[in-house]
Amino acid sequence: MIKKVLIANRGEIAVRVMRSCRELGIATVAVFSDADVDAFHTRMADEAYHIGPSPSSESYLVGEKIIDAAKRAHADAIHPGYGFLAENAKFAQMVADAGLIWIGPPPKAIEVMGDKLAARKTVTSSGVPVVPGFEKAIDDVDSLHSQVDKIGYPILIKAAAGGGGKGMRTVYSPEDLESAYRGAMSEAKNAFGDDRVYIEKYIEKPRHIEIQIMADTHGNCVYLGERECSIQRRHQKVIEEAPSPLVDEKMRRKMGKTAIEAAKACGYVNAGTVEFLADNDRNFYFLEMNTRLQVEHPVTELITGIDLVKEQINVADGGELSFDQKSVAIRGHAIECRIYAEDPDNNFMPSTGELKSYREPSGPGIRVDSGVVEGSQIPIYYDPMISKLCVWGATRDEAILRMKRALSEYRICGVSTAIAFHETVMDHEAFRKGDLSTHFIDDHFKDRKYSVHNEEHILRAAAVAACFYDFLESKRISTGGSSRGDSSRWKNSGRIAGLRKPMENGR
Amino acid sequence: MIKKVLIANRGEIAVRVMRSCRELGIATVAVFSDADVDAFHTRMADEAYHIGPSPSSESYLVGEKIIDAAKRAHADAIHPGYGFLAENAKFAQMVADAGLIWIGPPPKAIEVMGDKLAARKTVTSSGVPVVPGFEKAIDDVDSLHSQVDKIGYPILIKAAAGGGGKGMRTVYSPEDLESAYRGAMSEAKNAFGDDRVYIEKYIEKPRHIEIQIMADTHGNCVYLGERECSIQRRHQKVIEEAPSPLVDEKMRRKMGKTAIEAAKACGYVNAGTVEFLADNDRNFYFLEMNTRLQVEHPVTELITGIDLVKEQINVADGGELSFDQKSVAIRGHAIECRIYAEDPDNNFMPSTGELKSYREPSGPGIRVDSGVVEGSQIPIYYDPMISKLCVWGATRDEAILRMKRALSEYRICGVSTAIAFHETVMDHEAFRKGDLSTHFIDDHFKDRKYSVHNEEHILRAAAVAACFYDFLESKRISTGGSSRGDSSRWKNSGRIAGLRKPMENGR
Amino acid sequence: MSYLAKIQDREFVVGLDDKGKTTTLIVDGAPVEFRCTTRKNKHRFLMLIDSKSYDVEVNRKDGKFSVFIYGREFEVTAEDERLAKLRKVAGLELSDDGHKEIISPMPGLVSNLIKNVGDQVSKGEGVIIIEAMKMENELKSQIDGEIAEILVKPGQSVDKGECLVRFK
Amino acid sequence: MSYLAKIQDREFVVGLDDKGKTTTLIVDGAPVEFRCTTRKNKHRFLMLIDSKSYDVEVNRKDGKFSVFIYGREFEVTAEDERLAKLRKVAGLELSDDGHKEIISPMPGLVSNLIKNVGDQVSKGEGVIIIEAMKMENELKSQIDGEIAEILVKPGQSVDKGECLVRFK
Repeated sequence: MIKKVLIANRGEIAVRVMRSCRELGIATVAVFSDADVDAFHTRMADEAYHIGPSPSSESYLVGEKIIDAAKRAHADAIHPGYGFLAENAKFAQMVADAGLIWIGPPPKAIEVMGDKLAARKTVTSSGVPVVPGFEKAIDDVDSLHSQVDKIGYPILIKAAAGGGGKGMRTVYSPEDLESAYRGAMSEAKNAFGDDRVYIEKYIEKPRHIEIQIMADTHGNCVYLGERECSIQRRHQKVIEEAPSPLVDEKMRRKMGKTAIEAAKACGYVNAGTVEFLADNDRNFYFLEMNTRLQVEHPVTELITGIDLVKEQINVADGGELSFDQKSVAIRGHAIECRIYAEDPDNNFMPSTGELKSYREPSGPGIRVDSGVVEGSQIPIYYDPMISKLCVWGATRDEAILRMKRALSEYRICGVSTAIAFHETVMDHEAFRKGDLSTHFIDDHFKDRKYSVHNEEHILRAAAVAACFYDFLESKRISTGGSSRGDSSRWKNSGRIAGLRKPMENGR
Repeated sequence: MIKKVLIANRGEIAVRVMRSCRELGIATVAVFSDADVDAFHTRMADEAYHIGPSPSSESYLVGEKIIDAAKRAHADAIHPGYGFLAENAKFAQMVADAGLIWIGPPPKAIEVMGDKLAARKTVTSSGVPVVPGFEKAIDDVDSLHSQVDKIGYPILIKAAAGGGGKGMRTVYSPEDLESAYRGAMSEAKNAFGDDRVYIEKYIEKPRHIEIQIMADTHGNCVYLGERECSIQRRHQKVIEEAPSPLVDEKMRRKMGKTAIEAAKACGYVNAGTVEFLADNDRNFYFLEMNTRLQVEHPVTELITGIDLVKEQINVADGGELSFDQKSVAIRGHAIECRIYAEDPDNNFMPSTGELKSYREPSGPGIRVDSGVVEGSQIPIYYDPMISKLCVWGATRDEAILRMKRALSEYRICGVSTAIAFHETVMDHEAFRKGDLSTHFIDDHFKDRKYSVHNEEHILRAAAVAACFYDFLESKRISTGGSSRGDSSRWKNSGRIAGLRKPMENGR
Repeated sequence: MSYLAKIQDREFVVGLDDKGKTTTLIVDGAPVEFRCTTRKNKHRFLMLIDSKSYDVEVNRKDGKFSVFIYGREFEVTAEDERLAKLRKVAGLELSDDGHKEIISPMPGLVSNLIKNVGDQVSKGEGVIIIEAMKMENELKSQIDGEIAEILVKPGQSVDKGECLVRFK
Repeated sequence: MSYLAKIQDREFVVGLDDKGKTTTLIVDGAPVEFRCTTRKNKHRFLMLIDSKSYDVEVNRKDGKFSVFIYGREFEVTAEDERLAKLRKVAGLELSDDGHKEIISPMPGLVSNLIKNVGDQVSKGEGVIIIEAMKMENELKSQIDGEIAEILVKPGQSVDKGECLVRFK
C-alpha cells in the first residue's frame, strides 16, 4: 500500500498530484529548490525537502537528490508529474532500484517511445498508421534525395531523439534539402547529443488530436476519449479541449483502438497519451506517445469524471483499473486555457515578477489548477505557467462562453498574462466553428495586439481611476492620513530643511 | 429578449446569478445597501444602484426601491435570488405591473404555496401524500383534542403562514396540548400577523429530501432528481447532497412524479423545489414547496450538468426547457457544505468582522460559490453565509473525501467558521454510511468541541509559530528594519523628547 | 530568547536564537530542525520543522496570538519564559478574568432574558438571547455564579463588546 | 484638481474635487455621477461612474500608472493639466526615449545575435535572442535605425533591465 508519495516536481502539477494524494489519505512530500522555498507546492505538502540551487539542472533534474529526499522522508513512491524527470527512463529505473514505487510507465516503455524512430518502428509493426516516411535514420547524403522522391515534397526532417521543435526542418524543394539536413543534424547533436535524423511527409495545417489511455498491470487497457490540442504557439499547446469538434463516435473508436495498439506494442502500463496528426477528412497518423501525465489531462477528467492521478496511484500500487471501456462515458465539453506569465503583444515573451494581485475565477463549471497564491513570485528558472484554467459546459458553446466569463473574472496584476489572448481566441469565429489547425494562431492572429481595448467607457474609467488614485494619494500626503503619507511628509520636510540651511547661511 | 437583469439580492447568490447572466451575454445590475457599497456583488455587476440603509427592511426588502432602480437602469427583468423578496407574491406582481419580467414563478403559485394550509389542500386534491393531519386551521380549543385523537401523539402544531420554525410546537402528551396551542398561536401572530395554526402528525427523526423541478410556459415540467438536506442545525440546512443515499431509482421516479403533480396543481412555472419528509422505509410526505431557486441548487447542477439559473432566464423569457425528462441523467455525487461565519463551539453563534485572510480551495471536483474576497466585511445585518463549498465525486465516498480535502485547503482568518464542524461530520461514521436524519447534529454532536486538535505536532508548530512571530517582531523593532519598526521608533523617540522637555525645565 | 507557549492544555518551552543567517529552534530542551521563510507580509509564513511543512498565519489578538495552521485558528499565549517563571514563583497566575461578565459578541437586539438578577446560574446555562443576522443567539454563562446585574432590556439594541450581565 | 490623462490613443481631461464627504468628477468638461469606496488597501477600489461598476486596482509603475480594470492592465499617464498645457505651449513633448536601446526584459542567456553592428534594422525586426524559462525569445527593434553597438555575446547571461544593443 502506498502511504507516502514524493512529488518530484513543482508548480501546479505538484499541487495537483498532492490534492489527489490527500483525497486518498496519502501523505505528500515536496522537494524544492532555492527559488521555491516559499512556493505554494512547498507550503501545501505535508513535508518538504530542499534539493539544491534554483536551476533545474542542479535541483529538479538531479535524480540522486530526489531519491535521497524520498529515502529521508520514508516515502513509498515517487510521482514525477510532467517535464523534468517524467520521461527519463534511467530515473524511472533508479527509483525502482532504490526500492521505491515509480508512479508511471515501465522504464522500457519510456525508452522506446522516447526514441521517435524506435517508436515509429514499434507501432508500425502493430499496424498503427504513421505519417508517411521512413523507419531508419538517414545514413548519408546520397540516400537523401532518393528517399524524399518516394514520398514527395514538402517533407519534415526530424531528430530521432527530438522534442520541442529542436532538430526539425520543413523542406519544400530539393535545393533546400541538403542544407536543411545538415542544419537539423547539428541542432540535434547540440540539443540531444544524438545526431540521428529521419524523414517524414510534412502535413500542412494538421490538427493535433490525442488519445488518453490508462493501462494496469493486469492486462487492462482503456482509452478515455480524445483531446484536441491544435491551438499552439511557439510549438507549445495553449488551448486544449475535449472532445474534439472534429471527432465523431466512429473516429473516436478507431483512434482509441489504435492508441491501445500503440500502448500494447511497448508493454505500456499507467497513464499515457498517444498523439496523432489528423486532417479534416478524419485521416489520422501516429505522431508520438507521451509516457506521462499530460499538462492537459484535466479536460479528460472533466468529461469522463475520472481522477487520472488517483488512477495512476492505484495502478502503480498494483490495483486493477477502476473502470472498463464500457463504463467510460463522455459528458459535455471541457476547455483548458494555459495561463502563462507572458506578453501576448510581444510574441508571447515570458514575464517574471511578483503576483501583486491574484484571484481566481470561481462558480459553476470552473476548475483552476494553479501553483501560486497572491504574492507568489514567477521565477525565471522554470516554465512560466501560472495556472490552467479549465471549464466544463453541457455543450461546446456553453464551455466557450463560460471560459470567456472565467477569463473576465481572473485577476492577475504584476505580470503580463495570456488572458487577453485567450479572450480573443474564444471570440474568434473560426474557433467557435471548431475550424482548428496547429497554424491557427499564425493564420488568424499574426501581429494582433491583445491588450487594446476599444470600449470608450472602460478607457474613460481607467483614466479616471489613475487620476483618482493620484488625487487620493496627494490628499493623504497633505493631510497625513496614512503611514505612507507620513513617510512622504517626513521625506519632504527633510529635504526642505536640508535646502533651507545653506540658503540661510547664504543670506 | 432579456438583455439586462437586475438582481434583487446580495452575497453569493447575487454573484451566482450574475455569472450565468454573463455567460448568456446579459448585462447585470446590482442593488446595494450602505453596508454593501464595497461588497463583491456590487463590484462584480456591470451597474450598481444604491437602495438605502443597511437594514434589509430599509433596502433589500423594499420592493419600490428595487423596481425604481430597475427602471433607472433600463433593466428588462428582475431575478430575486432566494430570501428577501423571492417568495413575496405581491412583489412578483409589482414587477409584472411595472412591465418587467419576473424571473420566478407566477404570483399566484407563490401565494398558494406560501400558505401551508392552502398548499396542503391544493396538493392533496392532486393525490400528493402529505403528513397525516388536517387541512383546516384549528377553530377552537374544543375541536383540538378530538382532532389530535384521530392521529395520535406526538403531534406538531404549525403556523399556516409559517417558516423558520416560528409558531411551531411539538406535543407529546395531552396535558401539554392547550398551552402549546396558545403559545404557537401567539408566536405566529407576532411573527406573521396571522394566528392560524393547524395540526400534523409529528414524524420523529425524519429525513429531509426534496425534488428540484423546472417548468416552462409551454406545459413542460421536468424533475431533476432529489437532494437530501437532513443535516440541519437551528432548523437550517448546513450540508446537502445529491443524490440522496436513501433514494433508489424507483423512489426517485415516484417522488419526481409526485413533485410534478404538486407543481401542476398550483400552475407552477420556472424553478421550484418540492420538499418531503421521508422515513427509512422510503415512505415520503409532502412538506412544502419552495417557490424559488434554493440555496443548495448547485448540487443538482453538479450531478445533472444543467445550469438552473440559465434555464430560469430562458423560461422567464418564454423559451421552452432545453431538456426533457428523458435527457436528464444523474452522474456521480455532489455535496455542499455551507460555510457560515459562526462559532460551532459556541452553539453556532454568528461571527462578524473582516476576512483578514481568504483563499478558496480549488482543483478537481471543487466548486465554490461565494460573495466575498479577502478584506471583505461580514456585516451584521444579513445572513452570515460566507460561501457554499461544493464538491463532485464519481461516488459518494469520493465526494466525502474530496470535501475533506477542500475543507483542509480553505483558508479563512478573522472570523470563526463552521469549517472544523464540517470536517468532523465528513469523518463521522453515521454520515459516511448515509445514516441521516434532521436530528443528526443533536444525536451525534451535542456539546462537541470542534476546534480542539489532538495532533501533537500541529499544536507544537502553532506554539512555535506564535513565538517565532513575536521573535521576528521584536527583532524588527530593535533593528528598525521595516516601516512598522520605523513608526514604532518614531513614536518612542517622540515620547522621549516629549518627556525630556519638562524635565529640563524642571531642573 | 526563550518563550513559554500555551495552546489548549499543552505548554511548550520554545527557544529561538539567531545564528548568522539562520534561526535555531529548541523545543522543551531538544534542538529541532527549523527553517522559515517570510514574504513581504510578515505575519504569513512557511515553517519547516523536522521537514514537516506548516503554512501559517499569525495575528495578535487581545494580547494573545491567533495562529492559523492546518485549516484552523488556534489561540496561543507566548511569553518570556523567565517572566513566566518569576510570576509562577510569586503565585501571580494570569487571572481568568472577563468571565464574570457576559459581553455581547456582536451587535444585535436583546430579544429575551432567560435569567433574572439574583438567579444562580451554572456554567453553560443560557442567560440572555440576542437577535442578530436574523437568528436568535443564546449567550451562555462561562462560570457558575449568581447574577448581580442585568444592564439591558428586551428590545434594546446593543453593540459588540457591550457588557450585558454582571455576576457577583 | 484637473488632470490630463492618456490611455492608448485617447486623452481625457479629468477634474476631481472634494465637496464635503463626496468627490465630484468632471470629464472633458461634463460633470459625471461618481461614487468611490476604498478599503484599507487604498490602491484597490470600486468606482461607480454613471452607475457603472468598476472594480479597479492602480499601481504606480515607472512614473506612470498601471490600471487593472475589466480583466486587463492598462498603462495610463496622468499629469496636472496646467503643467501639461504649459509644456505643450513650450513644445516640450514627453520624448519617446528608451527605444534607441534594446533592454533585456528578463534575466536569461544570450543565445544568438541575429543582427550585427552596422546593420540597418526596421521596426519590428528581430535583433537578438535571449533564452529564459526554457524558451528562446526574440527581442525586436522598436525603431528603424542602424545598430551602433552590441554589448553582449552569445552564451553570456544577462540581467533584467540590462542594455543589450544601442542604435545610432
